[in-house]
Amino acid sequence: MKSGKDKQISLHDAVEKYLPNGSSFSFGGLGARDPFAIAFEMIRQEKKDLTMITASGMDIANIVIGAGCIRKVEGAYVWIGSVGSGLNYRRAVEKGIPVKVETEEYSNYAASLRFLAGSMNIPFMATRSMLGSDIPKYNNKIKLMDDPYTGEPVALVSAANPDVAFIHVQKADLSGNGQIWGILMNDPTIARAAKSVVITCEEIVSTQEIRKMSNLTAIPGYTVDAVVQVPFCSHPMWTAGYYWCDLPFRRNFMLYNKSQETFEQWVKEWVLDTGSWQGYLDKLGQDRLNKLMQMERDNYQIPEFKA
Amino acid sequence: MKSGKDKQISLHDAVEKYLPNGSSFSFGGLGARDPFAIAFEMIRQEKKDLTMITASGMDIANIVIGAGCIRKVEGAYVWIGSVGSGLNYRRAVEKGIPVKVETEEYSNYAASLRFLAGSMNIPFMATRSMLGSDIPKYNNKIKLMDDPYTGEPVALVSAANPDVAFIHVQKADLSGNGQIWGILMNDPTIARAAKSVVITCEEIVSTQEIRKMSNLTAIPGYTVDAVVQVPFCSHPMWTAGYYWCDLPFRRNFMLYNKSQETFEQWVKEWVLDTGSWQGYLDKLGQDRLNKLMQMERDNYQIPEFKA
Amino acid sequence: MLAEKFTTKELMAVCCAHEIKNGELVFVGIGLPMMGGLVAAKTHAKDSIFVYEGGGVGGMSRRVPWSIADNPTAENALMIHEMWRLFSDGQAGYINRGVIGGAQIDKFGNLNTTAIIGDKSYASPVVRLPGSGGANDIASSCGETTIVMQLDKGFVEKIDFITSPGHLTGPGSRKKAGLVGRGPSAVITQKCIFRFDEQTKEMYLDALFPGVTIEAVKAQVGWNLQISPNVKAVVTPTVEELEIIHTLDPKGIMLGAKSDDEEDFNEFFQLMKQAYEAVELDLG
Amino acid sequence: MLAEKFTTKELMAVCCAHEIKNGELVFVGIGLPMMGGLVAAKTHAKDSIFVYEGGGVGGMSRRVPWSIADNPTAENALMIHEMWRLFSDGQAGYINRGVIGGAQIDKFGNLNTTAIIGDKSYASPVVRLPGSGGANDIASSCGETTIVMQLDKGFVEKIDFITSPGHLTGPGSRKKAGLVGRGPSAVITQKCIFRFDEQTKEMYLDALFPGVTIEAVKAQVGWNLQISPNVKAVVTPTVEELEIIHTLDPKGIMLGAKSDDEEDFNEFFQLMKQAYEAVELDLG
Repeated sequence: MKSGKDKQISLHDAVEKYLPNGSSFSFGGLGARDPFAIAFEMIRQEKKDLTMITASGMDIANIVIGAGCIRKVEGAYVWIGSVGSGLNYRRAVEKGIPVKVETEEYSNYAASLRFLAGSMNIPFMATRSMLGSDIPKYNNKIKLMDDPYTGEPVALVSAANPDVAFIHVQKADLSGNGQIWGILMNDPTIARAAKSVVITCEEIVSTQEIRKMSNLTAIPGYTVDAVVQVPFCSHPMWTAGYYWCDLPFRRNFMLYNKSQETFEQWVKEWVLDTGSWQGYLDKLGQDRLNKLMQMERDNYQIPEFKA
Repeated sequence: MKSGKDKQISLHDAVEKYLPNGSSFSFGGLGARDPFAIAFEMIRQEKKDLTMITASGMDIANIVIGAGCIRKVEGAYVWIGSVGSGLNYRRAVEKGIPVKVETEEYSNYAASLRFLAGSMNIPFMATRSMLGSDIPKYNNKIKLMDDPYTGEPVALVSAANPDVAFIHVQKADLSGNGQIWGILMNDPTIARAAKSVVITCEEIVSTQEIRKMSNLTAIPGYTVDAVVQVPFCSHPMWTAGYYWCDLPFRRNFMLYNKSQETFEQWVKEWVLDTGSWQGYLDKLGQDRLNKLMQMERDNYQIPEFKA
Repeated sequence: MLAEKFTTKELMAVCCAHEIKNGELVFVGIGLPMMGGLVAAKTHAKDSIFVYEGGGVGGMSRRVPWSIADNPTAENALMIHEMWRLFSDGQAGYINRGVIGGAQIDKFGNLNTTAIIGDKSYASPVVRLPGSGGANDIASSCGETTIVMQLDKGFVEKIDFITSPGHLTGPGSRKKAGLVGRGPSAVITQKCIFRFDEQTKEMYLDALFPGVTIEAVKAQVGWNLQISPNVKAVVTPTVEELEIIHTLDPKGIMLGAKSDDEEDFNEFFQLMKQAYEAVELDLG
Repeated sequence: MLAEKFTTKELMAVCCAHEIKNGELVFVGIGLPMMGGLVAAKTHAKDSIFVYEGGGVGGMSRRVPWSIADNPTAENALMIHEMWRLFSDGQAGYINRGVIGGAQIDKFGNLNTTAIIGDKSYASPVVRLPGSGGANDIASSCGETTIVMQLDKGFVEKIDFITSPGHLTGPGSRKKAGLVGRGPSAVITQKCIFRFDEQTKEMYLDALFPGVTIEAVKAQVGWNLQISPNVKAVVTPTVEELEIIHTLDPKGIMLGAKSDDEEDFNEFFQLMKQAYEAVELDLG
């Protein structure tokens, strides 16, 4: 296991140490718990030639693609959901702006199964998805075979073991035991599949607090290399029990990502000139952050236990 | 999905309807949450020619084997743990007393993966367990193959889809959404793999109660056919938050299962003459049940949430 | 009682609602399909449960999700799964229906959401689209699929990339390919509803929206479209259905109202707060 | 300070404890191995975490488990997994050590817990044993395994059934078979400790319990046993280690004390209650 009573490091060091240029990585979350603070740090450190392994990616994926960090996407979807189009991804794939991006195409389930196989240390996983479609035609890592038991056709996908996974959780202890409320995506599985794991969290809690609700620990500390406490780490997205999605911020981003030039203005303003995640939060302002928190907690609060 | 707002039926009907002679079944739990009330009902209804699909089975497995219900075990282990030997299983396999039992041999992990494959509706799952051992030599349903990606050897096990699974949980709503505290075994997976699912529970709760802690629902109601409320369903084993293991009862059973004759005396006294699960609990006495509950709750109580 | 006035989007949402049967477990996308689900859940499909790709099952919220894994998708949920587990449940046959869309469709209901390749290549296409997301999985394994998409130049003889399987090349081809689900049963557009012939598995025009002609539909379809011998008029929204829509989405955001101006955060805060404070949840 | 008096079981438990290194994730069985784990956790291996096959990881209880999935195995746990997930974590290399036993063993540390076949058949053996349980998986994939078993007629040239792989047929054979873990490193018996030669992968006598001779050990082993050129005396328990054992298990139940009489429930209740009320937990 990855042993250690205190695995805290800084946001800067987490990205510098675990994400060398040319490596592969995964983000936890999707729409909720996306680790934006990590993505911004990647941009500040001018990371490049990275492979992003994912099921679906939204705003955060487009931003690191637009910033030129990514060479390859192994995944199923890059867009901005119902908020808008994935213009950074489009420019990168269609025209190589700012960097040509190659896609290794899967479905969400197939991409998830690659993490599951990776987490189990088995070389492949079978599925009945993608049969009959053109996805295997354009991705020769998907192998079609006849099941040796029944003779039925199945598709095989290979294990994914990203070099590092960055996973944001609500609460973690110093060893990296992480507890998640709300959507999980594939995060418990990705934590096991990745060679290194960096946990960001809204709050550091005692190990005793973790033990109170053993059935809720989603990320085992024994898979975790580093822990970074980063409040509001997922802004402008959601984190259940902590803050609501900042939809105006996302929609305004859509105005800027219409061209590479205006996108880069946005990056300068929000990522580079702010200097740090704290600088970014300061620019947003405490009143805005408080309101996002209020909007969330008016609707959902992490249950507290009676003593 | 298996739809229905109220899936309650009686213990008698659950066993009669979902477990015809000759069918295959799985028990949830192991040591904790074993559905003894179901096992006793199987014996009262003189079920036979059943196939038990399991990872490991302890007291409950020995009892249904000793009662002659079982023809075949597909699994990894039948014994009584550290409390004693699996004498019923030994007699059945070695000498066909009372009925010859065949074993389809796996490891715990391989048996678990069969449920996982079954739950996913894929025909097989790969593992690196059992390689080099004699288990595949005596079980031709385990197929050895070279991984098409790396050429490394792996073992394949086929999906398990028992005709019915009986799973005991602490709390369930009337649709069968079940929440579990403490050990899970493979129960969330078995519920999906089984063709029919009967949930027994200590308490029926409202659906609103289930929604309070969505991340804790282990058994999806959409996999469940029937719900039976059976307090103390796992006696003499444990149920977290409800009762301690009745070790003297288990040890005394060990004195009786030394021969088929004394085992049958035990069955007559505790299963047949008591007439029903309530009759069995009455024979144990409320004071004993209260003490088992106290011993558990002095140590562990299911966390209650603040309003 | 049928309503007299409604928008095309509202009609589409209600058509989508009418596809959903009571007691179904339904994979529902964001926007119009979700509104269809919400209408169904409050009218004829009270025992149906709605699931999102992010893993939330049966969530109930005073808030509207903007993506398939937003907090509201998991709020007050019956359960929350990892994504692989939810799709596994789909592959195992537990999910009765999925609602998906596409940029291109052919007469067998095969969908393209990967790339408009045109005269270029898959690696550098004319238009890169999002990719499958979960659509391929839903189209492969759910009991049946309802397709919601614009009737426009995307209705073509041959799509550039089969992202999500419809009836592939016709009768028997899904089974031969090894697919679990029965495939698409309806295509809801802004002009009409198409269904699939039981024998040929080919799409045919089944029902027209008010004021739309058969010829207007044929003009948009890139193959020789089959027409039902009894083309119906679609069932239009009831007053009750419209009321549900207007209560849940007073500003029409779910059905696609967008702004191109810089938005003010404090206005957003007030708007959202008023909206969720006006909703009362019945958690059953 | 070394203790002057101890039982053989206590010595075995302490030998088991000494195998466990600090910072390991350890699969621990019930009884003697668990006592070894508890001693290690309170002395030199404070950062080690103990897991049970039932899925409990790092449980802390005032109570003693009697099987691998009892309530105490999950109480105050760091996390609780499904069984398939826990063994997957083992297969992925996260679990550093497993402690297992066997009815038969050969010189390469291969173990039989399936059946003593003798002159009969696998289907109707002389003695049916429990089967693998999780032992095969632990022996296959954990970083290394510690074997705890009685030195008796089970030490044979050829075992009847390889349930759990040791070093199979010698050097390189585990890798060739495709196994992940490094295999057994020690066999702790009631008379001595065996280890495995790095080159030949064959078991050799490494250390003797007090009062046991090399000849006494050889007499029990069914093959030509290799002997270390420097056979050591085992490190015996310290006073501190014995105190830990006596505090946790005042009645010796964990180390195997059994009763053949009908047991009284109320006595059991009083005994257990006194035992758990005497323990104070430090949940860190």
